[in-house]
Amino acid sequence: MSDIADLDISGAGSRRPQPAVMEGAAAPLTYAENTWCPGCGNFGILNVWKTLIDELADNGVPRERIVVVAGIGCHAKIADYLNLNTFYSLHGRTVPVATGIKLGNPELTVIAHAGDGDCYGEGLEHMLFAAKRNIDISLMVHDNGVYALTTGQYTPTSPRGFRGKSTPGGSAEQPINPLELAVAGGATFVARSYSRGAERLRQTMLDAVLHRGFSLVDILQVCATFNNLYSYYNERTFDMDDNDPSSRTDALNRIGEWTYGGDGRIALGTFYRSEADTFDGVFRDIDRSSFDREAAVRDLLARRV
Amino acid sequence: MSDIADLDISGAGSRRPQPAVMEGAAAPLTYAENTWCPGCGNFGILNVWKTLIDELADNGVPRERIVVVAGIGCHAKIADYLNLNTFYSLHGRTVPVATGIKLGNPELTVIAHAGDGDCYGEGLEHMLFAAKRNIDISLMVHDNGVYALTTGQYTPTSPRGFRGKSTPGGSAEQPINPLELAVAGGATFVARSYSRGAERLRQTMLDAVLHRGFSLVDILQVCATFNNLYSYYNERTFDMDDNDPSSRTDALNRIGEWTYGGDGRIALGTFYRSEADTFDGVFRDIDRSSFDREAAVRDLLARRV
Amino acid sequence: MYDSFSVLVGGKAGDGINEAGNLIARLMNRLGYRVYVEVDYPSLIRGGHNFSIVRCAREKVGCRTDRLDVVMALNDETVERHAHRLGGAGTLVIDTGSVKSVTPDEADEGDDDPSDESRGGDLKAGGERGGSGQDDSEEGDAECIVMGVPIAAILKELQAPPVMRNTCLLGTFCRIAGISWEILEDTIRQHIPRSLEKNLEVARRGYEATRKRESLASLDLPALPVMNGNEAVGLGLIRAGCTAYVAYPMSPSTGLLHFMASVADDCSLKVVHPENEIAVILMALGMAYAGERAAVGTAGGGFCLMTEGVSLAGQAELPIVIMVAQRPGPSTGLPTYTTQADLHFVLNAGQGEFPRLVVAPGSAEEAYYWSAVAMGLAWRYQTAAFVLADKAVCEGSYSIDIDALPPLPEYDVPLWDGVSPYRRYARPDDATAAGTAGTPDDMSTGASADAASAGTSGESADATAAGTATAEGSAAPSAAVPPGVSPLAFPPLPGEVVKVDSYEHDELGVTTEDNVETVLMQEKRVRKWCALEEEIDRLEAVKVRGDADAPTALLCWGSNGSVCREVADELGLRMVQPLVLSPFPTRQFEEALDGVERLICVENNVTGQLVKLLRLHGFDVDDAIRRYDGRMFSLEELTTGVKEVLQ
Amino acid sequence: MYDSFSVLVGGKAGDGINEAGNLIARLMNRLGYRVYVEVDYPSLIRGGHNFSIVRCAREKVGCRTDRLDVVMALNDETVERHAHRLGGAGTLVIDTGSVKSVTPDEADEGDDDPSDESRGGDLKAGGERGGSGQDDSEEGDAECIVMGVPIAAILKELQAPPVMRNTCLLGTFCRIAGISWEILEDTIRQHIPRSLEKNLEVARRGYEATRKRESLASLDLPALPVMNGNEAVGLGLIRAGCTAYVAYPMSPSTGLLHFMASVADDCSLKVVHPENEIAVILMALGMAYAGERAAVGTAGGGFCLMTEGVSLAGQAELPIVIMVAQRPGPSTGLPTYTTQADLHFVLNAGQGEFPRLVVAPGSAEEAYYWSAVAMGLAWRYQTAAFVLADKAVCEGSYSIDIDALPPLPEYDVPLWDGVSPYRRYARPDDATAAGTAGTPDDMSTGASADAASAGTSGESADATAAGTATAEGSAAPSAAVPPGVSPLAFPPLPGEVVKVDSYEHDELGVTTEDNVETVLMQEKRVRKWCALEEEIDRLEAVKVRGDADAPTALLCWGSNGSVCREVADELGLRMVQPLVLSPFPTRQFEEALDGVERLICVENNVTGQLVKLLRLHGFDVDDAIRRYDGRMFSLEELTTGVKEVLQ
Ligand SMILES: Cc1ncc(C[n+]2csc(CCOP(=O)(O)OP(=O)(O)O)c2C)c(N)n1
Ligand SMILES: Cc1ncc(C[n+]2csc(CCOP(=O)(O)OP(=O)(O)O)c2C)c(N)n1
Ligand code: SF4
Ligand code: SF4
Ligand SMILES: [Mg+2]
Ligand SMILES: [Mg+2]
Repeated sequence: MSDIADLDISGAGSRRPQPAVMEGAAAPLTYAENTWCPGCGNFGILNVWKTLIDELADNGVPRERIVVVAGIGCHAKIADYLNLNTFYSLHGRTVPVATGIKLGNPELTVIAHAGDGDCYGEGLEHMLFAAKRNIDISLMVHDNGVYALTTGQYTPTSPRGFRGKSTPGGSAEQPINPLELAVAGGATFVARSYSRGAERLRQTMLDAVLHRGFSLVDILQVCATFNNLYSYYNERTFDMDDNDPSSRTDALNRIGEWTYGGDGRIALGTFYRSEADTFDGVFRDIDRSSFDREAAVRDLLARRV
Repeated sequence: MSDIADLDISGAGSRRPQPAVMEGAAAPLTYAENTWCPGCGNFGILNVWKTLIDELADNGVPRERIVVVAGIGCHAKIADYLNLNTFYSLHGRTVPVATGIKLGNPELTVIAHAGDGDCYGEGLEHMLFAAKRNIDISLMVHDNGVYALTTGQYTPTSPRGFRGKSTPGGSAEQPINPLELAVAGGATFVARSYSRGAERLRQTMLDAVLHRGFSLVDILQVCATFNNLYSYYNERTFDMDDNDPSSRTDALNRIGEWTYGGDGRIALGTFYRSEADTFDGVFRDIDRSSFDREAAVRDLLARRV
Repeated sequence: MYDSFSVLVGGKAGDGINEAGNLIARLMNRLGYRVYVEVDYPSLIRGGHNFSIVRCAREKVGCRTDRLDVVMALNDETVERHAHRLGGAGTLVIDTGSVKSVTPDEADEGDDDPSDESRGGDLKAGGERGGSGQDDSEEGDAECIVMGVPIAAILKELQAPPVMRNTCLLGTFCRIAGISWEILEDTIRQHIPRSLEKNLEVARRGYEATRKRESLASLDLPALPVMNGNEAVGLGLIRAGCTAYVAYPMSPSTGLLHFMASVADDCSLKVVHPENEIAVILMALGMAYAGERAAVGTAGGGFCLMTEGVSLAGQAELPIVIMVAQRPGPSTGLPTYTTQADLHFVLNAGQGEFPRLVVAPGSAEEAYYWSAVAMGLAWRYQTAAFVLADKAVCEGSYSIDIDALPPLPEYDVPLWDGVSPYRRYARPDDATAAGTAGTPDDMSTGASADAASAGTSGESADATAAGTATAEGSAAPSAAVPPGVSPLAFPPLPGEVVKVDSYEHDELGVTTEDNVETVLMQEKRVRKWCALEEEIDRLEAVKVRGDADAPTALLCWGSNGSVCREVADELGLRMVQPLVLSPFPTRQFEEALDGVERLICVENNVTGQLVKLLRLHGFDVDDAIRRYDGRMFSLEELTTGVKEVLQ
Repeated sequence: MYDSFSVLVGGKAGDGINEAGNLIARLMNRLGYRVYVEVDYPSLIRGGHNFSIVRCAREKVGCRTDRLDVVMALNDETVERHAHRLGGAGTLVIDTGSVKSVTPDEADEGDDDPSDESRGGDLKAGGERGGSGQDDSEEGDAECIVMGVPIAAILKELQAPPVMRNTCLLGTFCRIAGISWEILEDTIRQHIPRSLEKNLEVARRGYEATRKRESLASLDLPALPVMNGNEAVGLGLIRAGCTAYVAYPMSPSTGLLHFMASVADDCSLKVVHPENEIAVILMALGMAYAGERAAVGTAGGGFCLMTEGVSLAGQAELPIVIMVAQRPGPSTGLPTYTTQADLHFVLNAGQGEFPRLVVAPGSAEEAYYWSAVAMGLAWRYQTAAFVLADKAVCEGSYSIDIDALPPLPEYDVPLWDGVSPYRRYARPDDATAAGTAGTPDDMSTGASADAASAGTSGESADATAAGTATAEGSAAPSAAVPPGVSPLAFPPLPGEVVKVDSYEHDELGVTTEDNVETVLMQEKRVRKWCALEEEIDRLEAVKVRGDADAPTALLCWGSNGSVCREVADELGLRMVQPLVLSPFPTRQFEEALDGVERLICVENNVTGQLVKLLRLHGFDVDDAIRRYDGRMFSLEELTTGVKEVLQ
């Protein structure tokens, strides 16, 4: 008798659900039913992916080399929808997972989709360490200023006074500026985009993915249900065309113009971009072809006689 | 029969060790034997405390209102040594503990002593959220650029190339600049000091503790055993006297002059200081004197009929 | 005895199904019925199939029936999945604007005579139409009456917002159930006070769109509050002195955070939602150090991040209440469904050995009572106390009657006398304990070779470890300082210091690595644990219902309490439900099983976690009935299952 | 049989006591002795009392004796605490520069004749001088010979750095032990190659400062490597294909990180030390997804932070090896001491139910072997495998002979065939399994009422769950795909996708909340678990030593394996040690206990964690001997303890 579960667990096979049929390897999306709310900004991001796959292929990244990592939240459903390699991970932990995948196989192109609660809240430290290491992954943050999947609480980028279900009297905290933190942390590519405006978003995401090193794109993604900021963003956003992304000072100044709340104008585009060694580079040279484990073990033992 | 431990656990009383005798309530230190290495920079910090206690009393903070929180590491032994209220907490978690104490009783003056591995590594996110909230606690980081108690590995402020036991070939990562991160995160008091130079350190620690809001003092604390930087620091440190701590831009510029490694000169003193609402302020007004729990429960129930 | 009436409201996520169910429940409640609402929804905000089942009865109930009396469908999927559960006399109400798969039966509007007048106050017993799954659509269409309400058209005509769909549904329901307009109006006045006139207008149109099918009479029972388990936990905590609640949202515990935040001002509560669960528990422990009675709540993955804090509470002897709301795992699993698969994780979480209390309530009433007990005992024993809930309890709504509960025990917190030098970890009872047994020499190393046999004969541990306090204060045991417990004090304390420490420490709270001191502190913690074991024996830690003398017993924990009680009543069995799972109430459990020849354990997990816990305490189970698809047992499913086992 | 010779080196933290002990061990090793080194030090870098006990014997040993032959004291505390353990013929060596409490006996230097010539190759048995604690100073001074070496003066004179103190000590030891200068020189050449000439000079002065007291002859046994458990775990992992090690430092697991980092270049290892333990396990799981064989290591508090990742490994079916090194808790506890108090935490960590392997090695050899097995099985079954170690094993040094071990099993990893569409969570065996038993209708809800009785009769679970694979491939069982296991593949995979998911998911890895799919996946994981249970039965999962027919058995796990074996040999008892704790090797354990009338369980914890595990699997223990002060049992202590129990 097995001690594990004193049950007969073998009878279910005949009721096995038929797996839904995939449209084929070339389709951008799986059969998974999309359950985002009508008007959700996540659609804008998903739509960009449909063209991004081919564009990446044109830029030397065939789709089988792409790996998408997602956290947990509304944003993260993108992992189910994309017909790509995906790792649907934990709330707050996209970055270490993406880092591990890149270190495991530096030939992969690893893109993490995270939520603002996810990646600026639960696991903020990981983003800063990815920046510090300049690991060659891209982080796309679906920044909707709310914990959407848990039905509406303030996040680190919600403005002071935000009335969520955990702060019915209004949040007492100032929002963080994730872009400033990323630059301070050492990120080599820092941009902001908007879930509306496919062309702009596509270009920024493409640039971020092709950038060698850690890249962050803070995407103002509107949550239509719990934090509908379309008109706020529509009024305030504009495309930067006069900035110098190679200047850290310039970048910090532009980043400081809008602090995730209040009345400033909201610049979109790439604030900062620089070149530096990547952490995954350290592991690129490892060649195991001639490595004999038995011999290595005996050799290490011999040194300890 | 008890199911908990099927043992007789009652026989030890007679071998009960005699507790060491305290020197009395006024002594700054407990009976705990000091086990820091000769030459350790932690002594400098502990020594400041001996006078700080009285100075704080002079400034309206009687010693019984002081609570010191420590992480885990060499630095943290200060909790055993100080004859004050202390909470010797977990590695990386001084900040949430200190925050909780302050929220629990806003009349207490809460000071966290953390290590660089502790608070810039294991639990970096907490420091940034303390800054964001501007919770009125002070964070003293014993920044020795090494995990000392675990016998010498690189930390977030170790320079690239640092050969610790986990990076025998040299660390591949750039150090963070914790002061820049703190300012970016919203801290309202940011300073750097040095474990040598008691008067300077005393003044900075005093200012930090008396500051209303979150304050960070990054203390260059030399680990004599695993990272002896005395001569490096002695050559490079100087007291700032020309900076404007009320200017965020000025602060960031000065903070950027030395990036935890390399040949820059190292400014000591207070880089940044501003006033803002504190998070603990939200809870100051709670008055429970007339609160009748039974009545409150019945009232809440009545609303749900 | 459990004759009941069941209404299902189904639609898409985002349709407000949950609220509709709750409104119906409140209405039935006003008629004196006892209600239970089960909510079933996937982890998404819009789309996907949601439904709420409201069951009403004369007696308190806590599970759904498969057999339904009314189904209110806001989408085709509801019809497809649930209509076949209606009996011939049942009513299917469809929103004609969104349901296309069926059409309303010929409506002779105005005919208000129900076909079955006898129904009022004399509900049909469920259970005739057993079935294996609530969304099993194989039984073919039911032959029931279909009624249509053009909700969208009504709202449009009245220029009412979409949220008023529920008001319309409520009106429709009242007419069908034969509930008077006055009662409906009253309910709306209390529970939907905003835009009252408009709501009444919408309700009226819903009311008028259908006709009477039943005559649910008012019962002569007082109306009870309806509350879900999350809210009841909050209420119990507040009652027992909770002053702070700290949490990070996570299904199915989020409702407790929302509840506490919503009542914070009224209840002098400090409610904080920090950056993550690590911060949650450490902030709460910081608060406890400062003297605040803090609680936290979370679910599986969030609890993982709290385990280091749990162990800290054990070593530092800081009181804290932790609600863990179970949802199916592993990992993210099924966030909005139910399970009972985290029992052993909670029992063993955190490194090292230290006392912990684990209570597992199975209804809103039990959630209230046992959460209050958890808070009291966490503080009396200065350690972690868990309220181990499951989604079914947290998000199920129950009629709650706190006056039917035994009076809440008032637990003293041993406080410092203010005189002797303060030592946070004083062991005043070392000397007492030393008199009893054991040789000093064994104990100096913590090796207790000779005590070992005592362990198996099982006498001395009891007599010594837990015995000291009761001997001194047996009249009012909870007023004496329990063995192993050090008196508490909080800063500021002029002339004294309060030191807590995560390292092993001496009585003052200064770190030590001394072997004798270590042994003494390990034993101090075990002494507290044994005292806690004694303490819980003074409560009804094991509940026995049904036929208390029956030789066959259904055994369960948590949310299965209600369904098992009902099945036991129906089949003449005994029902045994431990409410406290750690320290395990061995004596009471033994008593509860007295005369039992066959023990059937009902659980929502695959490996049999209660079975394993019992084996650990020397009890064997004969049969097991388990479900592990994230759904609760219905009354009929469990009845059938038990009958099969008994055949 | 276990006649042995014990040397203690003691001094302050920072004196290099650990290294001194290791050098002596290596030297003895060259003479053909089997050695064991126990290190005892507090959690601080300087100051505080450290000591190392080197025990040498003809047979492999793994515990200290209380009785010492030579004590080498670098401070007064060493004399005070340990000198009384010396027999009359023992030698106390003091550094005359730092030890002031005793003075050397009149030294007739140059007299090289030991008082006890017979000693060489015929060591005295330890155990005559039982005692209760290694730092118990009550027995008064021993009457031994005291010899002085002016270490500081020697170093100063030769202008040698302070680290050469150890070389000086080594020289002194050799002379006392009667070991020839040639062997000493040889050892120094290999192990202290830097500043060789200076070291030899210093050693020579240490050698000449004392005189011969013993004549430890060379044995005609081959010299074996000496390794601590941490290193042996690393070696086993590397042997079994480990390509990445990720860790955050934490005693007592830090040594494994240092070892892996030091051999990374030679062994094509990716060694990463990230920001915290959460990042550690998630990076490792990311690596596993990409095809790297990753391992991680930690201790109590760090493991707490990994539990969410453990559960993720369970749901996502990602392979990972986790070394958990036990140290006394709760919380920070005693970081540098030993315990066995995290067993149930590790067995149950992480929400939900999923397979896990837990092995508990008790020596360097076992650490090597079982870490390799853990890596193999983690990958074969795509789940978390734990190496549950304790400080005594991790930091104790042992003679290791991998050729004396059974050959390492080579575990196949079921890989995708490259042909059929790739589904990360394919369940090819659903159909097979379905044929065996159970009605579809029960299973559609996961309610298995009728299967319940099978659980207690205990037949069908075995036959079905674990039976499918062996039926197909019984000749070479480990080559077939085990039940519940889906073939692995890694990106890039042209034309296919690899999806892993922390939610419940379908075969492709797309999230589902469907109840049938949930049941199937829960059962898939249980099937893997049962198959793993079969798999471990093919190994020597329960070790029996001592007198295998004796009716009295000592039962233990982890580091107590060695001391129990020795006591069993000495007292004519049986010794039983389960090496695998999950899935529990019930069959082998039953066999191991065949004929046992009295079972005595020896553990380093207070609540009896192995006793509880056994109870869970239906076994009862008669007596328990426990130690919970953070220290190991010495041979004499345990012998006395067992004798007392047996009286
Ligand atoms: C450790 C942990 N804590 C909490 C949760 C519950 N949870 C799931 S999604 C979510 C919020 C997601 O917010 P965000 O990251 O902003 O994503 P969004 O839904 O807004 O896209 C939370 C708190 C979880 N899954 N894991
Ligand atoms: C969760 C956890 N991980 C790891 C450790 C082990 N640990 C104890 S101290 C320490 C390093 C301390 O370094 P730092 O914070 O820089 O303090 P220092 O010793 O340098 O003062 C570590 C990693 C721990 N106690 N808890
Ligand atoms: S809740 Fe908000 S973020 Fe989530 S799907 Fe709906 S609109 Fe999008
Ligand atoms: S190891 Fe370094 S930080 Fe620690 S006590 Fe010694 S000198 Fe100080
Ligand atoms: Mg969000
Ligand atoms: Mg440090």
